[in-house]
Amino acid sequence: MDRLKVNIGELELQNPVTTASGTFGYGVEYADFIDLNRLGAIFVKGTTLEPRQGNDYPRMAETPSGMLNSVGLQNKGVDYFVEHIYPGIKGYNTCIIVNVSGSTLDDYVKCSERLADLDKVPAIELNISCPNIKEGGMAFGTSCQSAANVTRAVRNVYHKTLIVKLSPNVTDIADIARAVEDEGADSVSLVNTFLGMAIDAETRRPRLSTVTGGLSGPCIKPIALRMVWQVYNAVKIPVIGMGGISNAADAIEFMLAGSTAIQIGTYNFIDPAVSMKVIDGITDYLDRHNLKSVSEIIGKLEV
Amino acid sequence: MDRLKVNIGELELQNPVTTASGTFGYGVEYADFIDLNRLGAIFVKGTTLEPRQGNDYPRMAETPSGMLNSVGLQNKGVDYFVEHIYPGIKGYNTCIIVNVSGSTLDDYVKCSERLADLDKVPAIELNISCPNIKEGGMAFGTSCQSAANVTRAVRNVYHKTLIVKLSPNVTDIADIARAVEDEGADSVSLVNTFLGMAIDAETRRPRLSTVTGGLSGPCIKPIALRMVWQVYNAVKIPVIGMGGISNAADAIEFMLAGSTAIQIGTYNFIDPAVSMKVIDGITDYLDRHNLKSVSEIIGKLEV
Amino acid sequence: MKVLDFIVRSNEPLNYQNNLIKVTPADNDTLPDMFPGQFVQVLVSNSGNVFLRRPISINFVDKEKNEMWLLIQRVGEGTRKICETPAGQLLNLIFPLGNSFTIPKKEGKYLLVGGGVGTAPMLFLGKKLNEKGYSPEFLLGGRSQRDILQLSDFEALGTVYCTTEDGSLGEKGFVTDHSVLRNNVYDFIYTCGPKPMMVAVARYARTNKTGCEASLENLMACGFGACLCCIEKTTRGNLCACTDGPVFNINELTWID
Amino acid sequence: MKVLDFIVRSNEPLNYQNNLIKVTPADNDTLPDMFPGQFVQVLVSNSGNVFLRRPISINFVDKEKNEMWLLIQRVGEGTRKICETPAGQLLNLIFPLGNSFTIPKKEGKYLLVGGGVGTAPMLFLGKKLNEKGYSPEFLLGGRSQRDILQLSDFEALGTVYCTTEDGSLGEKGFVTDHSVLRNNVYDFIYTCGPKPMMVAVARYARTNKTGCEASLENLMACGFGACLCCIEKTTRGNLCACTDGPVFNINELTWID
Ligand SMILES: Cc1cc2nc3c(=O)[nH]c(=O)nc-3n(C[C@H](O)[C@H](O)[C@H](O)COP(=O)(O)OP(=O)(O)OC[C@H]3O[C@@H](n4cnc5c(N)ncnc54)[C@H](O)[C@@H]3O)c2cc1C
Ligand SMILES: Cc1cc2nc3c(=O)[nH]c(=O)nc-3n(C[C@H](O)[C@H](O)[C@H](O)COP(=O)(O)OP(=O)(O)OC[C@H]3O[C@@H](n4cnc5c(N)ncnc54)[C@H](O)[C@@H]3O)c2cc1C
Ligand SMILES: Cc1cc2nc3c(=O)[nH]c(=O)nc-3n(C[C@H](O)[C@H](O)[C@H](O)COP(=O)(O)O)c2cc1C
Ligand SMILES: Cc1cc2nc3c(=O)[nH]c(=O)nc-3n(C[C@H](O)[C@H](O)[C@H](O)COP(=O)(O)O)c2cc1C
Ligand code: FES
Ligand code: FES
Repeated sequence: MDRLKVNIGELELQNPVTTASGTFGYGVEYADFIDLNRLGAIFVKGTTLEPRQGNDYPRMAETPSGMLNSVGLQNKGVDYFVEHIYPGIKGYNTCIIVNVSGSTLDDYVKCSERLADLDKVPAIELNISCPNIKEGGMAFGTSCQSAANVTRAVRNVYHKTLIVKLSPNVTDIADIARAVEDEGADSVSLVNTFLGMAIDAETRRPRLSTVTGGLSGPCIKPIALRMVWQVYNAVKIPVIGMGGISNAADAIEFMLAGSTAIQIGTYNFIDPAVSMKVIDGITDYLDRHNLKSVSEIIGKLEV
Repeated sequence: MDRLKVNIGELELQNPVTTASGTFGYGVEYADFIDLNRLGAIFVKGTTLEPRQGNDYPRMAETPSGMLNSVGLQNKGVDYFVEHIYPGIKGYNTCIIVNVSGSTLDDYVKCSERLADLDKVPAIELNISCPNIKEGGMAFGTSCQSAANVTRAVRNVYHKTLIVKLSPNVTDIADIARAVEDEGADSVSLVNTFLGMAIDAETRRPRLSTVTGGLSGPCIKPIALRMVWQVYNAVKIPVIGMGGISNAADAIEFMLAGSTAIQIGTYNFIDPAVSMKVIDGITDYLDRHNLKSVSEIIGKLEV
Repeated sequence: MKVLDFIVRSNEPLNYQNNLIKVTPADNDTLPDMFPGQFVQVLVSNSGNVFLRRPISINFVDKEKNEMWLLIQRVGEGTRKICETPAGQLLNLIFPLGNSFTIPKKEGKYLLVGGGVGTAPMLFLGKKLNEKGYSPEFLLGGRSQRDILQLSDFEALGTVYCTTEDGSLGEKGFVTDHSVLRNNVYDFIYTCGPKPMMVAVARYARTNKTGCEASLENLMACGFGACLCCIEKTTRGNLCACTDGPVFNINELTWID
Repeated sequence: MKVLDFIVRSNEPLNYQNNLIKVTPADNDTLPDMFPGQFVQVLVSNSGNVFLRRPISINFVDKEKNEMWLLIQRVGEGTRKICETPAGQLLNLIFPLGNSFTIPKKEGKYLLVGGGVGTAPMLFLGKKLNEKGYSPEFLLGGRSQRDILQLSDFEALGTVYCTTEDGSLGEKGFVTDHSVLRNNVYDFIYTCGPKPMMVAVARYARTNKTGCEASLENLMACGFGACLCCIEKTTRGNLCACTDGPVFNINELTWID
């Protein structure tokens, strides 16, 4: 299985197939469906310094080939994670990567510091792109300046692999990617959800309690793929691509466009075993195309 | 039928249902399917100063609930339009609005001047958001400065109703809308297509000759709707909304979010008679909800 | 929990808007133990407009035939397309999902109140109570006679009371108007149906100091606790209707008042 | 051009990957005049992955029965789902679309060359030539015997030559290897099939100074001239394969060389 191995910063993933934060709980939710230890990595739920109740119901609206969510980072806070959740999941034979979210720069820094001590958390993903919280969140990810600031601050205190997750709600995502690369990020992951909205024509009301929410699923794939391609051509650090991946062909497209690893998010809800099928599908693809390893696909789009 | 009337600048449209540029040819392509005279307006094909061959084949890729195109403004130029096409369509009993595209500021100005003389073209739509041409196009629509510049230049020579069509590929579309409003645009229309990409995993090649293209169809609806809502709350001029509209409920959602009129694009390919169904559906909605006129829905989202 | 293909054994319209679909595992696997109140997530693979799975209660489990029943009301594209699946075709389900109604330890006076398609889980629950040797009573409500579903199945399990809004069957009015509620004191009430009905039933229960569980139909994306979209605000904070529910004790719910 | 619901009268698999679907207008309208080379745009309403319509040639028009035939090869989700439409169900079509093959004014030696499912429009064309009193000859190619479709229908209209890559029917090889091409001089050749085949046929025609028309299968979004996605680079500039085509005289095409 060495042919599937990829590296992100100091991490070696057994394969490029990982699951996206906020769509995969802490992994345990999927333990009945798949062998978690086969995953390249698990990006666990968005974690904040303080506990958060999240937004009001309704938090979800179905859209053509996708969905909007406005969960708003419901989680019990980093202390609870460290004390109560981490012990239960640290035995997984895959990388546990924590998605760190916040409202202020200080939140990010403190939360990251707290996670730095955890042996079995070899990396964090800095979520500067959550569209569902009132303060901070996406705002950090929509200007080079603020993206650079938060990356620099966290880089100062966090010395393991630092992945920064980018927002697609920007004019030039490559610019932002370069800004966080310059501040020492080991990798960028993209995309987070697109800011969207749904209305119930009959009641004249928004379908989400928060009016707007984050769009994910196959509908966003073409835009996400384009952004991965742009970012891959702009930075030297490895790119982790995502946005609407629902099968192995999608995953390979993201890798051809320059993703060293990929994340599967929303489609886990439709098929909780999709990640296993994607791993198998990539192996099958390598076989059919007589390729030795995934490095022969990453960024190998023929333009 | 007065209850469906809406005003855009100096224009009075008999109803808010219009068809989007580049998806409706010059109207004649649909003459077999619908009564063109029932439309609120027809936004005809993107027209440039000089003839353009457009991009190479393939120009199209299907995506989840949508499609990418990279037609690249194939058209015979404004002179040909004025001399050969306009005479054939000026008899329509609906507004003919020409979509003006260009690579340089001068292109836009000259093309608009040429159209200003046409009696039966009461308005133009300035396309500063086409992602499919190498120079100009979308670049004009992604910064406030350049959007303002081209609007000002055209406003100086064009004294009928001026609609500026915005690009969704920006961090803050409301900012751009305010910038063109400040320069005297009578209305903004949004959204143009999202820059996207598709790859054939088997051949490892992009599906479009131009690598990237413009994404349209129901997949973009949630993002487009959010942008319309943001722009409606930012400007005083009427907003023309579009992006994935495929039925009357979609149209009403765009109107609730603040669209005075709506455009239907890609869905005309799936159902060439969809525009008529949307007009009928809006009337039916007004009846069911005991509303006197569409003004009781425009911007009336209850948040 | 499993993701599994089921074969549709039969699919019968019960009235103008409800179908009863009986399914069995395509690989002939024996159905696992399942409990009343639990639900399945149905994949809708024959529609261009449906993306997410649709949650549907387990209406009944026929152990002998290794069949599970789904009672479905066509309210939109998803339920319509599920109802269009003919016998012999496959339905992909994630199952069994959610918690379940509390089965009392000893005999008592138990009332199962269902409105519209909310009667679906009540048949399975009635069966379980019946198997325990209890004598459940059923109170079923609908707009009209034709909206009262599976009446004879319910009658086989216990006494059935009905209300219809037009009076075409049983007493005229809403379930909570039925005289049986005035003339009896129950030990426990179970309810599932439209929100306004459940609110009324819950208030009745609270007024009468009767224990009561309600099964909620919150919007769901995953159905198994991964997305946090289906939350219900409770006295214990935001809980997932799909894993902590769909069955909640009314004392935990905040929407009764 | 019209958008119309058709009822599927019959849907028969012809082999492992091709179905013949016969449809008639659902409203019993009489089919309008249609011409060989024209096509329809089929709405795929039973799939979550197909958004655009799928272009399919008119395989045959049975005036008496008011039926149109569609010959479909399952290559992806769209064609697969179309082939899953059972008799009695509806297919929504936009039709008739495109130009058509040129019907010669007088008798001559005409060869109709089809490869794979590219034989679809050739049946209708053969019928028209036959009705004119001409004696069209057919050259059909496929990978194997089972890939040669509607053989008896073709034989009813004229002489049929076959090639198969494995030699299981007719001569072994590609259509352009067939001896009939060496031993005859044709007045006009019509062709439809995979691009490499059409290139070979067109080169043969050009070498022999024989007139030739080819029917192209460019990717299409609308099918009726509105989107400009289906363009073919020709000696007359970029033309729409859906309205200026799908039939082009090979002299206009740039891909022969
Ligand atoms: C735990 C659970 C058990 C259920 N059991 C059954 C059952 O046994 N039989 C049955 O017929 N239905 C049941 N439902 C409701 C069923 O899931 C919805 O009716 C269905 O999802 C609607 O999908 P649609 O595509 O047909 O309608 P849509 O087009 O999605 O919506 C049509 C209408 O239904 C409403 N709706 C959509 N989704 C839900 C939902 N999850 N819950 C409630 N309303 C919704 C929408 O707001 C809209 O008003 C259950 C729901 C839950 C959560
Ligand atoms: C004018 C015209 C007439 C046609 N007549 C017939 C016919 O009579 N019978 C028949 O079976 N097919 C015909 N085709 C081809 C048919 O349209 C495609 O096979 C079909 O669109 C593929 O859709 P899909 O969803 O099954 O495959 P997809 O999943 O979309 O694609 C599967 C494969 O088919 C290729 N493909 C997709 N669309 C087309 C297309 N429009 N043309 C060629 N290849 C395509 C893809 O590149 C891919 O390799 C015709 C095409 C045109 C343009
Ligand atoms: C319900 C839900 C919750 C999410 N929560 C988070 C989160 O906490 N942190 C984060 O960085 N991204 C979050 N995301 C975004 C996903 O990780 C992913 O970036 C996005 O959904 C795009 O991928 P997909 O199309 O495969 O889902 C969430 C997405 C969904 C659908
Ligand atoms: C094939 C195609 C060609 C288009 N050409 C133009 C154009 O020339 N000028 C323009 O302003 N927009 C053009 N557009 C964008 C549409 O007018 C519209 O903004 C977009 O498609 C979103 O609406 P929809 O989702 O309803 O299609 C084109 C879109 C498509 C699909
Ligand atoms: S539906 Fe996803 S957590 Fe309940
Ligand atoms: S397919 Fe749209 S113009 Fe030909």
